[in-house]
Amino acid sequence: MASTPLILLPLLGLLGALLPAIGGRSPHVSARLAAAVVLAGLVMAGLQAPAVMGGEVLVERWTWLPAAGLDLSLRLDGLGLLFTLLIQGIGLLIVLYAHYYLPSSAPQRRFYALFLLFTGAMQGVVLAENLLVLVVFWELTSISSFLLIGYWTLDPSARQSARLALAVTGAGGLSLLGGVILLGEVAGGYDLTTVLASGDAVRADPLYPWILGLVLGGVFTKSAQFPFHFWLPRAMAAPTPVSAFLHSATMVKAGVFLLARLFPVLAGTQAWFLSVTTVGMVTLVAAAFLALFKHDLKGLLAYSTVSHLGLITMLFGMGTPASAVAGVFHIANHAVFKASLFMAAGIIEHESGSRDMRQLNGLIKRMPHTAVLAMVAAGAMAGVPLLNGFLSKEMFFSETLQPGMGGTWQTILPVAATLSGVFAVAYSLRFIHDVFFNGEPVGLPREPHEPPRWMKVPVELLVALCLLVGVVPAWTVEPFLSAAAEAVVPGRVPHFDLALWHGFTLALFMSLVAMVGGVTLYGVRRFLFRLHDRYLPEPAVLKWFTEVELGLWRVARRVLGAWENGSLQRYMALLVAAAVALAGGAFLTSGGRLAGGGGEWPDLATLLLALVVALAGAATVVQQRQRIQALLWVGVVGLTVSLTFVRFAAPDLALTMLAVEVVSVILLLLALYFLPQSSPPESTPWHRGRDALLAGVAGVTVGGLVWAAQGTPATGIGRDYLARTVAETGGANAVNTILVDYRAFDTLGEITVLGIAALGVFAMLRGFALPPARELRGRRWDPDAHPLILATLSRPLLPLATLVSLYLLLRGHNAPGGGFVAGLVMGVALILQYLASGSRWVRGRLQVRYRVLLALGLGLAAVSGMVPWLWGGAFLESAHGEWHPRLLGDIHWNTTLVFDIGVYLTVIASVTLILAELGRLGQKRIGRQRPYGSTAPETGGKGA
Amino acid sequence: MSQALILPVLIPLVAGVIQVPWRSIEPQRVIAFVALAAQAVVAVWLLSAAASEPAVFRLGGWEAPHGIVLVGDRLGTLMLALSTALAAAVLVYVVVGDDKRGRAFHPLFQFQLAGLAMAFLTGDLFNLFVAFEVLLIASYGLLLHGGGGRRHRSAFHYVMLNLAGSLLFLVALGLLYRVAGTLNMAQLGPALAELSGTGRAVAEAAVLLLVAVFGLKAAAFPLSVWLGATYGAALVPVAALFAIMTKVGIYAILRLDTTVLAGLDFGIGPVLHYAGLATVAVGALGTLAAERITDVVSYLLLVSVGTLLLAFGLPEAAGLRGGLYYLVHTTLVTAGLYLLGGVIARQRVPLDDGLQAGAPLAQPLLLGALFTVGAVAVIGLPPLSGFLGKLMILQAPLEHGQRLLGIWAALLGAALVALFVLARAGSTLFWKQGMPSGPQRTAPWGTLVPPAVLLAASVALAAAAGPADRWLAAAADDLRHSEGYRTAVIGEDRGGQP
Amino acid sequence: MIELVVSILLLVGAGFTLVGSLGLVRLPDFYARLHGPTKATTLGAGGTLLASVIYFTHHGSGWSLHELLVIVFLFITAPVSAHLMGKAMLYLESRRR
Amino acid sequence: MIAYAGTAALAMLILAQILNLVRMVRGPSVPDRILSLDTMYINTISLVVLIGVLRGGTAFFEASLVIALIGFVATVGFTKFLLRGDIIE
Amino acid sequence: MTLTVAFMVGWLTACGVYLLLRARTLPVILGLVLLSHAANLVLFLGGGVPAEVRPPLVGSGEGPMADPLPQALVLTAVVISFAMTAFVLILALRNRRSLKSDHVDGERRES
Amino acid sequence: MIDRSRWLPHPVFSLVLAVVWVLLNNSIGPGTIVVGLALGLVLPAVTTRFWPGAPAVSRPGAWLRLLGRLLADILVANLAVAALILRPRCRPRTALIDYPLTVRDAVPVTILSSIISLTPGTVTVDVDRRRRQLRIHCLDLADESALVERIHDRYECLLEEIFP
Ligand code: NA
Ligand code: NA
Repeated sequence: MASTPLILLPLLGLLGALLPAIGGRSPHVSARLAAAVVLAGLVMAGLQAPAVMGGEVLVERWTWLPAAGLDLSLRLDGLGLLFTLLIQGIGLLIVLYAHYYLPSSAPQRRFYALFLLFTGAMQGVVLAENLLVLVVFWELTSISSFLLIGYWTLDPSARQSARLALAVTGAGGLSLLGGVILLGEVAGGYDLTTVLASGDAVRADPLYPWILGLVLGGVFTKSAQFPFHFWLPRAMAAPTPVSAFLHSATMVKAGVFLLARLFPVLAGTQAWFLSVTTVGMVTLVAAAFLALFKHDLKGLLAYSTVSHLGLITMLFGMGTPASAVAGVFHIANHAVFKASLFMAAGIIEHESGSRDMRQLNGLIKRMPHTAVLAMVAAGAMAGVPLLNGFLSKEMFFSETLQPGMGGTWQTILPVAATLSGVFAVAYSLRFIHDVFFNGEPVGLPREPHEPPRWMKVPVELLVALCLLVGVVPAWTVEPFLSAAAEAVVPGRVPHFDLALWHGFTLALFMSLVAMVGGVTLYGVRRFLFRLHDRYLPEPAVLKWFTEVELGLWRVARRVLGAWENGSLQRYMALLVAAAVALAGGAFLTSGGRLAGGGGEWPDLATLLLALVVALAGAATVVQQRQRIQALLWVGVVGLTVSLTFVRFAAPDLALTMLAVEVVSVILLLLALYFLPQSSPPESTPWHRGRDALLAGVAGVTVGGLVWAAQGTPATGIGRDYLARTVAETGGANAVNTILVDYRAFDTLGEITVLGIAALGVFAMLRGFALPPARELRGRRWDPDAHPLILATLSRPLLPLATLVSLYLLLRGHNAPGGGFVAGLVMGVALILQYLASGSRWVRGRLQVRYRVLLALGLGLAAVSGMVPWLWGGAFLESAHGEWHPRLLGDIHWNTTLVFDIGVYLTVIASVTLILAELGRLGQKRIGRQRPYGSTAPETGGKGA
Repeated sequence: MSQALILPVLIPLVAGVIQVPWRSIEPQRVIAFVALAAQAVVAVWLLSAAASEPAVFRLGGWEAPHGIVLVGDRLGTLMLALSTALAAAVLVYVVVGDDKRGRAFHPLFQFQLAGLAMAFLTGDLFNLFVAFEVLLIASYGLLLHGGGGRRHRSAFHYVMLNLAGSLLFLVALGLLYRVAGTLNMAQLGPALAELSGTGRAVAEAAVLLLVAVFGLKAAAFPLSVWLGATYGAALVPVAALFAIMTKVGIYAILRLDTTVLAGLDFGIGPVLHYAGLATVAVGALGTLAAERITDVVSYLLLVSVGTLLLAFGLPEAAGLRGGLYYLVHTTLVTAGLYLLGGVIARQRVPLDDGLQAGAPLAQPLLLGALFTVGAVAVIGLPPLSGFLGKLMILQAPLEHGQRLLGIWAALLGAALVALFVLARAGSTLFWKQGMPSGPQRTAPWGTLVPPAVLLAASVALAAAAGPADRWLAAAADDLRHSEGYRTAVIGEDRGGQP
Repeated sequence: MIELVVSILLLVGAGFTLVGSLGLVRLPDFYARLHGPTKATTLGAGGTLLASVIYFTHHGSGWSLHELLVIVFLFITAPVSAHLMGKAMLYLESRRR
Repeated sequence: MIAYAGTAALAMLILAQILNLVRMVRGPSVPDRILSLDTMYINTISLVVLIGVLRGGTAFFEASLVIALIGFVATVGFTKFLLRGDIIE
Repeated sequence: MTLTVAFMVGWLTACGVYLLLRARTLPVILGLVLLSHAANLVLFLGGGVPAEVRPPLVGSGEGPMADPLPQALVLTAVVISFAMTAFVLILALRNRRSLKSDHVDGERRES
Repeated sequence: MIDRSRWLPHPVFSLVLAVVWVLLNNSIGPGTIVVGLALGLVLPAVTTRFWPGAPAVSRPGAWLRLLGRLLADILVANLAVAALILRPRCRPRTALIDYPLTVRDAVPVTILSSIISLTPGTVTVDVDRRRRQLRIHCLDLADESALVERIHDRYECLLEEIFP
């Protein structure tokens, strides 16, 4: 049984990442912390190994998001164990290696933190039992590898390569997510146990092609299969330890790992065979061919990696149990020799300052130890006997010869395999010959010599492993491989023989051909290089990528700019059109009929009102460019609408509308002083026509809906109030009792809006100065700023209006009136004083801070609502009753009066604040001359 | 106790009123923090209380539908808690200094919170209109905070569009009242169910008019045109607070679709679906086109709006459930990213948040880590909340198989675009250097903690996804079976007949 | 009797109002037209309001005199507007010259 | 009798409003239009009071009171705009 | 009767929308004013348009009274519209200064 | 000692306000009167800063005579003007005349010009306080000096009496 929870393995990396990040500034400490974390992982894996190799599958489960079928469940089986050992083992060596590789100036904390993060993510991928969990870790590897590839942040190609890698693998990850969701849906769950058991159902499902396509989208991008291979060579911009890790045991192996994982479920169909094998084969051959021409050491290794991934993919594609086992075997072998090769390349670069094989020559004399190591590893890569690469390659060759593929495949596959072998031998030979022999170095930045002792240790260990596996496979790799194979082809593990010598088989012959062909090809390399340079120049992938980035940005900006063009007219038209289309469309499609009810003829007054509204509305539109006249017409409309409320028995509304009209007129006139007096004719007839059409449609829609609605019986709950208001609130004016009793909360919100508007206006106008409209500047105004008659008569109106407003306030509960209209009347009376005598005059006499009054009013309204709490009542609950004092007669009291007083004060304060602040705007000077010459000193309300 | 439902409206309202007369900013800040602390306590309390059954408070003691009721069901209190959390983060961020860049920030902020609480808790459609106006007028003020021409232009557009939208709201309410006879949300459903013929057609028109109005608030296509410029022009903390503003529109649509229209075949699902698709597309386009990191966030916000519309436009319960989870996620993360953008901008003085190579940041590792977390969350990459939310939404249409292709294409495509753009943005902001490093100012803690906490919330939401989803599933269940809401508001005996 | 008085007052009020508005249309220049509203104000509104006083005093409970206030307010405010409108025209003409 | 007289009066007042509107349309000067609006306001008082008498209710008394008291402020605003531009100085 | 009021509302809507689509701030705001009249009327008409109806003042006479609820709602809406108009008007003034134009987008010079 | 000018600056106006309050309420209950008087006391005191130096008002007899004359003139003049408007060919002899003032205080000048405007046929269009004259527009002027004399005799004299 598992002694330690599996979850610790990925968590070690993910959370361990924090250790180097916060663990001191010293790179030594960071490196040691990182090494400790990886070592702990390796030890844990080692402890689990016996059980797993004994055939156990360790599964462990934490619930996470059951609704999505996402349990944090992990499994450790043979495949997982093999990968875990590769990840943690090679990881440990990488840490050691990186400690010597990274210059002390490099941000090492970041390196180790990201490295551990990546390790944890990769570990999660290989341990995932739940496929969604696999996707989770899969994407984490994309993110952390992005950060690792971009490690040399100041190098533009590093940044671009990182983005390219993320874009490709990220897209693949999304594709994989889709595939996994479908797979889980078809299989009835996301746990591998479930999924693996339902292979037949999955393959028979109509969704199978979708699943396969989407999953392969993830696999091919991650494992750099054609045509998504281009990101991998560019990812060589990463520090070499990163490349050594990402492109040997991890990251790119995630893709082929998934092929192995889902092999029992998805493999075995024609679609699988065709797609996977073909892609793998093309990748195998093409990348091997291209690898030969890379002058960059890491470039050669990168294309070689792509090619080997193609090989593995192809193996899985062939779909037989034996080929799958060979695939798994080659995954392990490739990881070992490729990691050591990358490290060797890193050592060479580290010591010589170059990776260019045209500069690097004859290094065997300068770093013989390293040279031997590299040569052995390269031999493994070429498939030289006695090295691990030979074994799996032999298996591969023999698999391509298996009968049962049918038809032309029987020829194509072995030919392609052999061809790739030829190229592999050639580029491996180049890696050896072109670097360590081939004359003397050319213009190296540094004189190369052997690296520090411990930097070579990781390479030595890996090369030793190549040899051990290559020579005594049965004692070393076989148990792991069988355990892994059991996971990949459960119950169908074929007999495989890891012996070095199978006799003179066709596969051996293919190996021989590859050897000879490879040597020959390398011999004529100069000719081939010339051909390659002429006909196959290196594609400038990064340049294209940045151009795509830039182009996308440009196109997007243009399209977005055309859509969101910053024109309010466009936006308004969209709003109106959307509303009309939705409402009108809904009405028409749900069978609404325009039949506005009874044949009641309109009376004269109503007809007249409609007529006036029509005329005034039209006149406003027609004269909208002459603004003062438009204001007058709007005034007519307002008056007419008020009269409509009179006609249809809404005294409170009529009253309020009339008062609001007056305030609005003053407001608009105050503003007009600062705005152009007329609008320029700027819209074309076409625009006007379009707008008129839209307006007409909007009018017809709203009017039509109103008419249709009027044809239905009126069943509103509103009439209930009429029966209840007197008994329940003591008020006879149902409109007012709704406002201050039943729906006082609306009113509270409404005065809050008014208060905020006033506050906003106040905030906007503070410290703001504006010159008058250009047409009005320098005009000779009438010298009489405060006409005598107006000033004299307006003053006694103030107490009179106060009286009226108090009357309206107090009577509101029973008759038309109430706090709002009372406040408006009072506000207008105050504004009249400003109009008649000027703001300086009024401010000298009225020491009211409107903001305080505003707060007082709002506060009073809110607090009056809270008072009922004192006796356990509800917020805004009211009480009312009769009071019979001896002399004064009957007094009907109602607590809502306090609320209404709050409304009253708020309205006074807001209206006056808004208008008075706006009125002061004209007095703030921005260096303009006196507005009316120098005459009439005695009327100097202005200026002075 | 149901009276507590009024507190989330009342506390900020009173706090704002008390703040109005103060001239100096310190007392305003103190009041703001005290009020917000109280608000947070109440919000958490209401949230926990909502787990049993919807709390109902009858204002003034008046029974619905004649009086206004506040209803604290799971959805409402969740939105309340969300807005409070956002407000807390923004408040901490803003007192470092942004609140002094204009007048009356604090009262407007409080009034905004009052309006939000009112909108989330009210059970009356007209009261919802009033709440919208309260929060809109406050938002207009906040939007202008800091001044400047760009801010003024976009604010004018925003205000004008919303004013027009409010008028449409009134038209819809008038029509609805005319044919259904009530504006109480619990009562409207049964009343609408009784309609037929022209009355029903008018009601459908009114409902879709409401969808248009709410869609404007939510920035649903094609009424999304205002969002980029408006949020881009707003001061960073204001934009962060506004992350909840689009959600008000979404909330209203959801409320309408579930509480009011539950069980009726008023099909607004297709409208939401197609609007959602287009919104995601425009959002993705905008993300690609963005030139500043806050613009990227704004358009990602648009993508999230589209995603929510897609989720809520699905007939499946799973869509609602996943959508709710995604709603919580996107609100917190978007706000966190806005604030983070603000912190980054402060360290890149001449360029601010422009996506050009600048001087190295003062705190590259910390900000870079936060940015990565935020990016992962907002793109919807695992293992953070964005992934889990999208996962549930992707799975949702599998049940019936309707609209699957559109939703998958939109969500996966938008994630790819976001990944692409944010990788570029992060690489430019944190890696690329185009200027020598100047005098470096590290960010004050007050500006760092809010984005960090908001982004950490994504981690927490992901870690606690199971319990969170169970709670949200219950909320979704409430919404799909609105009898509980109706019974709580208008009582069983009256059977919801007006 | 009361009904007759009310009816006559109503007709007189409306009649003078109509005449005022007719003047507004018929009279040849602005200043002349300015006299119209004073007609509506004085006898027009006055007549109607008096009718209302009598009507509601008769039909309601006790005296209804509050319509007199409307007349008073109109007598205070109407001359102000008339004066200001005339002044505005005067000014516009002086500016045009 | 009142009903007949009232209806006749109503017709006359409506006609008066139409005539006011004619002046509003014809202008020609801005003061003419202000005058027209002012007259409409004053005629509205009569109209409102008349409706009160016809309907037998005093519900519209407050409306007529408010027009009489503050209706002229709109006219003051318009004329001050013509005279001074800045109506609050 | 219903057609007449529906016409009123529709006409006001059309005029309002047309002005709303203009390019200068003041006409647009005037459009908003007209539209708000239309919206208020629609809300008001939620109570129906019976030809003979009394104000909703209980005990003021006989005969059917108007539905008071839409009236109360319109009152609230009127106040809110006023507040919004004031706000947006002053915002328009600020725009004119900061954008040097009264164009709604602040781009073109004023004539 | 109570400073009467502070607590009761305008006793007549206070009374007027009380009457207005009673009229507004349209009822003569004791409560209404008490409240009316209270408001009549409070409002002028509160708003007194808005009308500094308002002249003392006395002579109720003169006031009543003025009011009577005004109402009578309105009636007569209205008929005359109506006839003018209704005449088929509407060609009135309009004229602008200057009226020399003898009263000088703001309040009597205002009252006089209001009276002139209220009586049909004449409108005060401008007040020139420096030259102490009113500008009056006449709808149908026969004799300028007669009109000036009439206005002076019927109204301005009484005003001089009221506001000495
Ligand atoms: Na006159
Ligand atoms: Na006269």
